[in-house]
Amino acid sequence: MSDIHWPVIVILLPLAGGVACFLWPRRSVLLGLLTALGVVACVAGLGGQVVEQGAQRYAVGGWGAPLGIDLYADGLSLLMLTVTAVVGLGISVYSSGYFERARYGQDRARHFWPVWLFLWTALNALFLSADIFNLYVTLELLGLAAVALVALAGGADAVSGAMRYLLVSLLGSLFYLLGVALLYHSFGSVDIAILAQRVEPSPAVWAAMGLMIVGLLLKTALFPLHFWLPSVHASAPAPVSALLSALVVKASFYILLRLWLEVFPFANAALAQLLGLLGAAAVFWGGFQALRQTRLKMLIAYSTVAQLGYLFLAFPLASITGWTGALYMLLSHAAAKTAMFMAAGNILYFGGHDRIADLDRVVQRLPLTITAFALAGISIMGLPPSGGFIAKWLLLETAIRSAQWWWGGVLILGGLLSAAWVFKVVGYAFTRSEVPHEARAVPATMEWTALLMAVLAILLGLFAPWLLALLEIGSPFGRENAG
Amino acid sequence: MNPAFLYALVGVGLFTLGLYALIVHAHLLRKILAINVMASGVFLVLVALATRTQGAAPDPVPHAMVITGIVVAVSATALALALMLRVRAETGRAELAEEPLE
Amino acid sequence: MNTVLSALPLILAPLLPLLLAFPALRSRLPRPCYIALLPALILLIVPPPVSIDLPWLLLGTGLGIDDRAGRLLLAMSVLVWVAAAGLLHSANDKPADERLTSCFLLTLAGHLGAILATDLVGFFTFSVLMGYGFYALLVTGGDEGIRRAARVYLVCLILADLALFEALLIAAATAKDLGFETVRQAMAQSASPGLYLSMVLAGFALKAGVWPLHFWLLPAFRSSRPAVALLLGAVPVAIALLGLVRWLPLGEVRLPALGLIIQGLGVAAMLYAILAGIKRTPLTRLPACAAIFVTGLFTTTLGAGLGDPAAWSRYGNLAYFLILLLGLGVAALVAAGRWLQAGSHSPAIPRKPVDASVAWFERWPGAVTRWATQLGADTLPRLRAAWLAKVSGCRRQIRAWQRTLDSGERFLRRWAHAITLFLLLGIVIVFVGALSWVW
Amino acid sequence: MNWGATLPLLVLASSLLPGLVIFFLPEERVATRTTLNLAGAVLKLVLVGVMIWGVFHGSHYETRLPLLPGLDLLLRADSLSMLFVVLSSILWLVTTVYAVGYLEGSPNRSRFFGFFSLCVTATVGVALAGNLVTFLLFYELLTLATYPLIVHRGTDEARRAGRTYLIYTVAGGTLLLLGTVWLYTLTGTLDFTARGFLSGLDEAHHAALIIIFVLLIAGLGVKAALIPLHGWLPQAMVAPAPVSALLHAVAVVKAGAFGIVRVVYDVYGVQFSASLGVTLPLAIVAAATIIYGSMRALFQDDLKRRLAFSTVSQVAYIVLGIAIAGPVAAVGGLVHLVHQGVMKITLFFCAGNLAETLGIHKVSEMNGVGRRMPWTMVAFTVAVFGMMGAPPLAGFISKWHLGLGALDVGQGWVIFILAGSSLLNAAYFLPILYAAWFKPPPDSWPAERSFGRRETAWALLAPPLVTAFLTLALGLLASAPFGLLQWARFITQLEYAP
Repeated sequence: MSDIHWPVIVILLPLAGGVACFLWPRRSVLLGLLTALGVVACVAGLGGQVVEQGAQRYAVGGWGAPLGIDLYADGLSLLMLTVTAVVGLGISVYSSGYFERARYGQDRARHFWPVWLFLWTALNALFLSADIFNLYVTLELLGLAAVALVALAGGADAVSGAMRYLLVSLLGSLFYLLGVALLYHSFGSVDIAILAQRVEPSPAVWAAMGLMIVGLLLKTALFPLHFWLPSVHASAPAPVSALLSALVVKASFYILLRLWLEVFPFANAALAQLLGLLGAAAVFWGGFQALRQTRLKMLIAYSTVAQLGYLFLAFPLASITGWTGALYMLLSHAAAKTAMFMAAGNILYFGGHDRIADLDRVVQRLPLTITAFALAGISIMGLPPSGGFIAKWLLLETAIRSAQWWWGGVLILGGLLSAAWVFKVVGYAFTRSEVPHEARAVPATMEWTALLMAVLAILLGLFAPWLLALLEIGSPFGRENAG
Repeated sequence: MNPAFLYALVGVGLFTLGLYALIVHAHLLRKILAINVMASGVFLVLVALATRTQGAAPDPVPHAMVITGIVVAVSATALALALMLRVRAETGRAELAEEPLE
Repeated sequence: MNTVLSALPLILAPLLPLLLAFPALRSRLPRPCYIALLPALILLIVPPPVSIDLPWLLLGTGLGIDDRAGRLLLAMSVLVWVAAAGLLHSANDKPADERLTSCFLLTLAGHLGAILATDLVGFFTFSVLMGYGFYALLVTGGDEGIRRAARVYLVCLILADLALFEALLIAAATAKDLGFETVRQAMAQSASPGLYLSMVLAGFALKAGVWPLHFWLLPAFRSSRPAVALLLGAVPVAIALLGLVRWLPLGEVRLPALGLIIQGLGVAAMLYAILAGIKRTPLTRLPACAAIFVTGLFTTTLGAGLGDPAAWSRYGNLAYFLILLLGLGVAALVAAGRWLQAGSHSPAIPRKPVDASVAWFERWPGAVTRWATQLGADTLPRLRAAWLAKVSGCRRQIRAWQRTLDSGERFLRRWAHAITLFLLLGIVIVFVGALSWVW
Repeated sequence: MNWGATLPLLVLASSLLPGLVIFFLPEERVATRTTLNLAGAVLKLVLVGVMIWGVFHGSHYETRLPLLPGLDLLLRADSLSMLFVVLSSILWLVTTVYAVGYLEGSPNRSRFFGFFSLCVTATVGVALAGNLVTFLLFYELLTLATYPLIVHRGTDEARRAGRTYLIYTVAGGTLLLLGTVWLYTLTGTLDFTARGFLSGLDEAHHAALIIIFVLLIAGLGVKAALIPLHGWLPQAMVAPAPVSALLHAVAVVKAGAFGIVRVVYDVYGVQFSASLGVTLPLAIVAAATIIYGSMRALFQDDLKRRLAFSTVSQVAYIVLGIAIAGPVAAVGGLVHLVHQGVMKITLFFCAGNLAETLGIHKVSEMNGVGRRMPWTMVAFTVAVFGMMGAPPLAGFISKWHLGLGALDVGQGWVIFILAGSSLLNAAYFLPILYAAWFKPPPDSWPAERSFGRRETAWALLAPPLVTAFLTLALGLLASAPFGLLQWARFITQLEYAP
């Protein structure tokens, strides 16, 4: 087992699946699901390898670092791959129900599967890339696939959203690429490991850092660059929204994290504080806006803005616990937000609208869905026992340990804000409404997938030591002496 | 101040110009063009900075990058144009409407 | 075997009436009121001393009857209760009332228990039971006048129980257990028995209706049914006086000043009773005046005892005698009054509503309630309202903030602005970087 | 896995699993649901019995699950937790019977009983929690499980109450979290230890410890309804009667009070908290709550609201007993934890019976109700006298120890608080009794339901009678060997023995 080239397989398998779906559209659902299962198995295989042998570096075609393409898998990559695999599997199952029905015609279903598998390919490649140019390519691929998926919903909103998203995405990538150019010029390599050895502060590096960070922040939709996110996430089809919120925005955060940790270790504290401050602003802004929304999907999208803010609180804290906390937040948010968008999708599917004020008639006939929403909400609020709680705990602990308690305050208040909007929605499950409502039955797969994803978000709170040990492989955050 | 650096500065200039156009123009076609201009700027910078030391042969790797970049940019432009047509078909205008705040 | 046999009536004396108080348990019994008295009657003929320890009960308590005084008291009680039971349902105008019987039996249980108790907690427990039972007995089927009296009695009762509870706590904190004798010793040796003494005095004075706290006694006598009036002396008043004797460290302490004050009060009470008795003499008033008079006499004795331990050890038994006298005398007077009145159909009870005849000091229970009502109902919500007003101010502010947020979001939605603002930063970095790189 | 590690989990599972199954039961399968409920409740009682037996014979029941590196989820049966576990499992059984009778024929019962079981699971979890983070977990779970119960009726009023409840409790939970994390960063451990684990800490941290104490107590005080954090409790009265009973007697309010006991005893340690100077302010807050709650109760015409304010007042006794910082008062506080539960649940059961049988919701409608429903009102009367602290009922034992304990450590002012509270208790409870027993009944009741010869359904009548009997028994048999009082003394000895 140990000599199988899992990293390559993990990238090639969804690609092959995507091509197959493209070639045999009639079988696309079956092919897609099989591919999803296969990818999960392969990621598990890679995981086994990494756990046994430590961080893996794999030179594609045997060319090696400076010239060829290297793939690198350590705990961080593995964790991202795992999240992608699990969420991806969930979304695949969900989509098999979602796109099968009359509303989204055979046509759309045919388009969905290949594009989604390409997107998965891009994600896997991104998390395994060991050099910054490769990261650019995969990021761009990811962006294009995501845009295509958003446009899939059809209608003015979705298409405009997709267009907006495309422009923003390209813009961000170009910023990033400019930074890559400057870095390459300075140090003659794009390999992260080599850069990490050679890099030293110089104006060019500062410039590159500024450009890359700006580009990535734009893609990660950190406040105030989040302006594009809510409408895009709200107008896309439900599984796509889930995908965007759970995985796509996280990809650019992952790149940012890698660069920050390895290429720009000298980044000064002021910048970190600035990022933290923006994160805090995002938490409040997103939270308040979420509370004020009248439509469910917009609300969830704004909550994504807020949750992304949490991730940036780790920058000023800058210690292993802090990073782990942010990563854990990322994990649990991925699971929880997937569940939430799926739940919202079910509600839309069932009732044909997602106006919060008229939710009661719908949600009371979809108990599993509202349960999924509530469970996911628990994780988002950071109540125990959930992944969100573990993340909040770790971040809070770091904040207090490093005597920067105000970041802890942000966490706490942000949690209260999310509690407010979660219960605003969940409260409708308990009203008395006897108005009959035209409804379409929701396929059981859709309801159960949403519920399972939500349960996963909760269970993340109980398996933290195991996942944290996984994250330590190859010590992506350095040894404990920074914090 | 060598020519390579000059090229690089021009590239940055193109990038900025493109950014300005992207922001200022409402019409989608202009926006797409602006993005393309920006991309060209970046590629110019990449190519120009390939000469790392005075007089030596330029490094080939950035050129390979540029080629990759161009491929990406072409496909992105294609997608963008297709989307623009869809936007026009759906809204009747090739512009992004300002969304009402709900 | 003998102890078991003697302990059985001891336990049953309060327990049987308690059980029979449940209507279901006595529905098949003929004359439950008399049956309930049987164990007490048996107890009278069991040779002394009889006692039983119940360490598992409550805080550890016991029952017993050891001295002659206790026996006499028990005998007096049985006599009075038999008489009352006879009168209870003979009232010509009322069918047998189940509730009345229940209250009667509850009070009986408390009464017998209090006499038999060997420690403070037991005494307290039973006297509380007796107190509330008697309140119910008073109020059942009574008219407005009796209800008013009962209300005052109730307030006195609650206050008295509170005071006694405090006294009990102090005693428990001072003495190692709560037997009457132990507490008496401990209190005599205690450095500061003042609080204990005043609590006990106040508590039992309220319960007994000692002058000037007698205001519920008069209307109670005036308008309650004969059976209840018969019990008035023997039940609440006599037991309260008994409590004084049992709880106070009499014969152990010397407190001349306190003794003198109490003696003064006693004398004043006697004077009041004589004057009241002479001045207006409807026959129903006579027992009340007699009760007040005997209580005054008792108080005087008590004061003397507190002032001079030697005197108490000599004349202490007088106090028991007075209690007996009170119980029997009041009962006899009521019975006599009833016999005398038997012919005249009108009870001639002036059914006055609450009026000026109620002295100011009699109105204080109502005043306290009113005051508390105002304090709670007006002040607290008003505070809250003031606070809420502040909060709603905050709310307005929050709304203003939200509007600001909205416009901010709208501003950002014009993404041109957002990018320009923010990405200019990037450009500046690029140029600054590039330029400094040239240098 | 050995028995000692499994039993605490089983105790939790005995209500969790039936709860989860019940969620998926169709509405009309009443028999299955009731069987599941009762089976779970009885099974839990049996398991708890086994546990007590084991604890008494020196067995250790401890389950550890790693939560984070260096931090475990810990379930542990110690003497203090057993106190609360026993209370909740007994009262759960009673309340289940009552709830089955109360909700007969109403909609959404599967949902109700599902959350009901979750609620008890959380309560038992709170009781068994062996460290602060586990406590926090179940404490929050309790918040979440009770919210659906409060809004169960789905009216606007219920939703408002639910919202208020959430605002208070979620904020409280947050404070608790903050305090917990802070504490963890200072000590690196959160396991409850008799006499606390903080006294060894450096002097320099004492200021921080005081702030943490305030945070923790504020977080717990929300559920324990200490003023000024009590606002949610009277509003939560819109919930169905069994929920109110559970809320007030067993679950929410008690969890808060129990948490305060835990924090003072097993986190800080009484001596250490006293030396930090935090117990006296806590005692003052508790005393103020006692008086304030009673004062507010005086003027509520709504019966359940009156009872709610009475809870505010009574629960503070527990806190007061702990905060007086003396062994005897502590016994009083601990036994009151149980006593208040038993008495208050009786009152709420009776209030529910009145509402369900006669449609009576207000005190002013209760005239002569004692004649129509004598057994219910007997139970009510017993509980009322218990609340007032009349001997020989349970409340007397609590008050007795509280007062004695206060004198013991030279805090005489407390007995005046107790006296004032008793007085107010009498003032707001006795008029009810007077009206019920001595005023003539009206010609017709607001909404009467007929139950044949009985005054109401058996399932509604038996629970209050059982708990009223318990009220009496707990008072009468307080000093019996293996009685509650012994147990509480044993707990306090752990804390105070030299």
